[in-house]
Amino acid sequence: MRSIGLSLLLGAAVPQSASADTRKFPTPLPEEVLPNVAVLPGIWPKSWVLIHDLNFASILDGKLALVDTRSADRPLKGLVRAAQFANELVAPDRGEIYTAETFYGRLTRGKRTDAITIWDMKTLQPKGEIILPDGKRQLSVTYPNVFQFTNGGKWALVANFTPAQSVTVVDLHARKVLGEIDLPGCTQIYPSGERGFSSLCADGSVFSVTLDDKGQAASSSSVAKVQDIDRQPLFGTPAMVGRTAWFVSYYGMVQGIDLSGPVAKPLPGAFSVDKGDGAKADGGTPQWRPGGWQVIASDAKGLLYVLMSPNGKEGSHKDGGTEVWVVDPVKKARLSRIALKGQGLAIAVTREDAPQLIVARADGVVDVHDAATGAFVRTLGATVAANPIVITVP
Amino acid sequence: MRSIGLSLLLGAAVPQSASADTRKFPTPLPEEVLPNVAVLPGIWPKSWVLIHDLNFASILDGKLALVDTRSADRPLKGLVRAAQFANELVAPDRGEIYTAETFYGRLTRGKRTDAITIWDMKTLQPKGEIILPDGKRQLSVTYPNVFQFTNGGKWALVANFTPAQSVTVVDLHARKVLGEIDLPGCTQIYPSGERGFSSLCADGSVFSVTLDDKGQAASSSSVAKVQDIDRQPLFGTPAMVGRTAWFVSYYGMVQGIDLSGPVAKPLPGAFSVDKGDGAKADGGTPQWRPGGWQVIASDAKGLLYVLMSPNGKEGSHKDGGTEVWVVDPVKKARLSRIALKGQGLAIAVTREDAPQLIVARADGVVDVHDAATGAFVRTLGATVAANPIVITVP
Amino acid sequence: MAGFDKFAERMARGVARGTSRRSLLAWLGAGMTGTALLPALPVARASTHPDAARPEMTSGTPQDPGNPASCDYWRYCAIDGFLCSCCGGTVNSCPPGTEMSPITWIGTCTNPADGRAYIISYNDCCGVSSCGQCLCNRNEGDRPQVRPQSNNDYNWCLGTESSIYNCSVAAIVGTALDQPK
Amino acid sequence: MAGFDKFAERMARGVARGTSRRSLLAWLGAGMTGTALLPALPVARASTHPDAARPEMTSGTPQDPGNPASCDYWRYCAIDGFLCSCCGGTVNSCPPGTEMSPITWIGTCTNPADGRAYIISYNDCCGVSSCGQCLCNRNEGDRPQVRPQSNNDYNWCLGTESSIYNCSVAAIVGTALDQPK
Repeated sequence: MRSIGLSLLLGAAVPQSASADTRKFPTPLPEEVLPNVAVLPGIWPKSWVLIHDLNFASILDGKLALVDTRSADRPLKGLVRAAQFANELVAPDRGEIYTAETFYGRLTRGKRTDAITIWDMKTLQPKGEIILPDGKRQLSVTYPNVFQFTNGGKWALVANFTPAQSVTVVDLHARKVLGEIDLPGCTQIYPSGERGFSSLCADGSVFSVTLDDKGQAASSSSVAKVQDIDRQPLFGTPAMVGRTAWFVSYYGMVQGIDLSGPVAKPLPGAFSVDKGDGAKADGGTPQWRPGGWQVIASDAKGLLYVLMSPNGKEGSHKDGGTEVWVVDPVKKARLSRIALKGQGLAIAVTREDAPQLIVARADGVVDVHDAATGAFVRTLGATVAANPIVITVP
Repeated sequence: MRSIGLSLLLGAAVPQSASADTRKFPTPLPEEVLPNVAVLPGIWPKSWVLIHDLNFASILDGKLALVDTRSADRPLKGLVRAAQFANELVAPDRGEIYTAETFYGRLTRGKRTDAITIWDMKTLQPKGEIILPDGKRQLSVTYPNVFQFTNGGKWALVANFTPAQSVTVVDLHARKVLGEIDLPGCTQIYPSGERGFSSLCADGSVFSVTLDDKGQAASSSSVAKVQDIDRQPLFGTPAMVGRTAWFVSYYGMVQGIDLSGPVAKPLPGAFSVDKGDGAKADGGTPQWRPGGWQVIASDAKGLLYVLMSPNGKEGSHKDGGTEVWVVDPVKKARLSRIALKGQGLAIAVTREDAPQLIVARADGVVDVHDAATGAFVRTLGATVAANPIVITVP
Repeated sequence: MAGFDKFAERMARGVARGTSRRSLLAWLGAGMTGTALLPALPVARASTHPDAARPEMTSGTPQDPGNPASCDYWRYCAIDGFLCSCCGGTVNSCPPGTEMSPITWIGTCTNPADGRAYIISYNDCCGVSSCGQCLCNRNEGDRPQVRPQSNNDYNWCLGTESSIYNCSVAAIVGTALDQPK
Repeated sequence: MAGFDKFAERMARGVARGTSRRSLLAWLGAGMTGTALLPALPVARASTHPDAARPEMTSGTPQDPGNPASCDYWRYCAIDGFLCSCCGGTVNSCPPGTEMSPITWIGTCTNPADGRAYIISYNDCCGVSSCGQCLCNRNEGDRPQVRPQSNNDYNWCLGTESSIYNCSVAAIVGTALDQPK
């Protein structure tokens, strides 16, 4: 332990030692080792999630907050850059996070660069990047299904919007762009089959593409009338149960689409989240409807969680919800209702042995409920993100 | 006026026309011309100021807010980029704003570029840039005196800190860097003489440099014991009255430095802002001391305005103040005390015929007082900047 | 791929083609309009400063009632973003320093004074970072991204020199018929 | 310019030369320490989310009392910035993804448990944008920028790959004598 002549160094008044306290603690606290940067476990605990901070006040400086949902005192484990309407993917098997981002040479102007940045899950340091050509990446409020894996996670698909619509195919292993698939009139990317994807189209159809081993379109196929966009529009972000995407409509109808094969197959028997009891999801009083940004989630057992608001009306679908309704899509029945502590915007369920329902609220607070009982467990406060909008369970 | 078949376009329910109201207003509101971008007057009114928003939550996205201090309903006239601990200068005679900024190729990482950006005062569009070499620009919480004019405004001086200290000399007309002056142990830039500058040094001296017509140091000179940094440290940002820089100390002593000649000349007769009445600036109860970030301002008549806090103690000098004391530096007397509506961090006085005292508060609110009477005139609310920290009167 | 071309053709035919002389409506006619804006009224609450109260502004025209600095103003029925009226622009002009997006998302809002349904163009102002004032989100007529012309979640700073989003205007570009022509 | 060199020499001689094996203190000995941090407690209030309350953390050591997530914690007597304890780091470690600045501003704070004055190194964590949590500014012993080693307004993300500031730690690097040696 070194002592330093302080007044020469700092020119500040040096406090007097309190000798009584010094006797109580005869040895000073030890010097601490510098530099010192925290490292994360190689495999993240299952209570950890990534929360996307859109950061409205500076959209160009979006972030991913890595959050331990079981830690009320130290929930924030670190930040990953997610610049300018970014999107993210996580590959725990490779220990990598991928962000699709947009940059300008002079912050707001100058040369535009779109790129996928590869981050190490243990250090949160960048490992490399893949430049995306032509500055056409789709920029919008965070939709998970504009940046998706395919080909067993070896490739990524990036949605483009100029406003012409297309999908860029990227080989994450070789770190290069393979090609681009035009997709006029269709939007969002739902990986389908072994190597391909499906998209929802403006005429209500679903369109499926298979890719060859060079990333070019090998075949395509369309199934008509999957949704009625005027009367029963589906939120664009589904909850996945295996290879089935469960979508919910603005009015609470649940529609499954089987994505296991090369052609997306809508499942028969759409049903309402109010099925099985008297509370109406649409047309009743109060007018319960899904509301928020990420309004549907699944758990490991295949149950669905839908964020619901009693203030349903035209245009209410992004206003957030005050309850989560738990639905069994096999029985087509609602199992329970979970009252939230605030106005939720995004929900997700962890894959822990005792799964937790994570709720990102409009006021920036993140709350945690027991997914099985619905009981409120803890709040993380507004301590991880300015504008939490999407929750990713790795 | 064109009418559009709406349901086909938007698929939304079209509201019914209320025919009674239509009779009251037989003609629809006219179509509006697009695109349409507001343009500013060629010469800004004297009520307009630039307020630097450090933007703590995303420091890399700092901004200048152009603010009409006489408009309570539309105070914000536009924003100018001021990226990453930027600094700014305004040249109304040339109709230009200059920002000294720092960028990274990938927002937070990659290639660093330091540059002066030239903005048009009428359009707030960039007109050009001058690259600053070697990525050494001093980054700190906004100090106006790290980016200053010299040579009649034809050149700019940029402080560097790596932590080695130096000053880069830039020809704004020719848009090129002329040279770099090493400045070990000295900091801040106070333009002095016709073509030169002075700096304050860590031994309490002031050091003056004259530049030749190529921007190289021609001569230098030092005056010792200008300040006692231990016992009576001066805030680094002075108020200018002509070519005299008026500094105030942590304890309320006012020290003038004449910068009109090639060598900075400390003026004799430092005096306390409490001079002339019983209220003590230091040592009294309450303990009034200057507090805030930009704590001293001047008006066109040469009076000084000092932001004061009654909660003075070691370390209180950035906590903000609740009064402004008006001081005549010629008479060395305090003329009046102005009570603020909140905790001020930065003050400035406009050069209007009826000058206004502008107060940027710690809570982001900007208040306006009549400078002559001290009377509160209006608040602009927290409507122009997240973290207003420096006010520039062009 | 021929299949894709055919699909695009089918799409184009399925959507009404506009007759406007303006590129923004011509583009809308082709069924490709989107928007640049941001989400969610509730988020706006979290992002707006508690001391951001400001005096009311008006258009000065009885036929255009309400406060263009308030999210409740009639033209904002489908807006999503910072209101340019609070950012150095007006209800239909961008702040200095920005560039107005040439293409845009279109909403339809009822004017409470004359009872007419107006077509409102929500153009984004681009090239300057987030204005940060008066964040507002309303979603009357908003549909998922699958229908770009009816979705306000796209960043519509397209066709501009920079895609950086600053604020949004709400300009009158026509009146709506109750029934398609 | 010869005059400048002489001046630097005079400066160096006027300041105590440290004997630490650590570059940060060696550099301090040369009279050139600065800091990376941010200003003003009151600004912190404006920037901190009203719902950001969090449970108390402790060091677990009676000799190191207080809450490292609170601005009142004893080691923070001269800090200026986001507290790394709230950002994924700890009181003396940076969050993952950042790089710790090798040189730093040094303060001296009294530990209320043992009454000793400790030398605290306020290292910045760099390369990730503003953490945004627990902004804290205290200025005991802070002097103007003219004395870099005593001023906490510099961005001390120097000597790091990126100068982008994320948060600040407060590490014990020694105890202070009451009088110079």
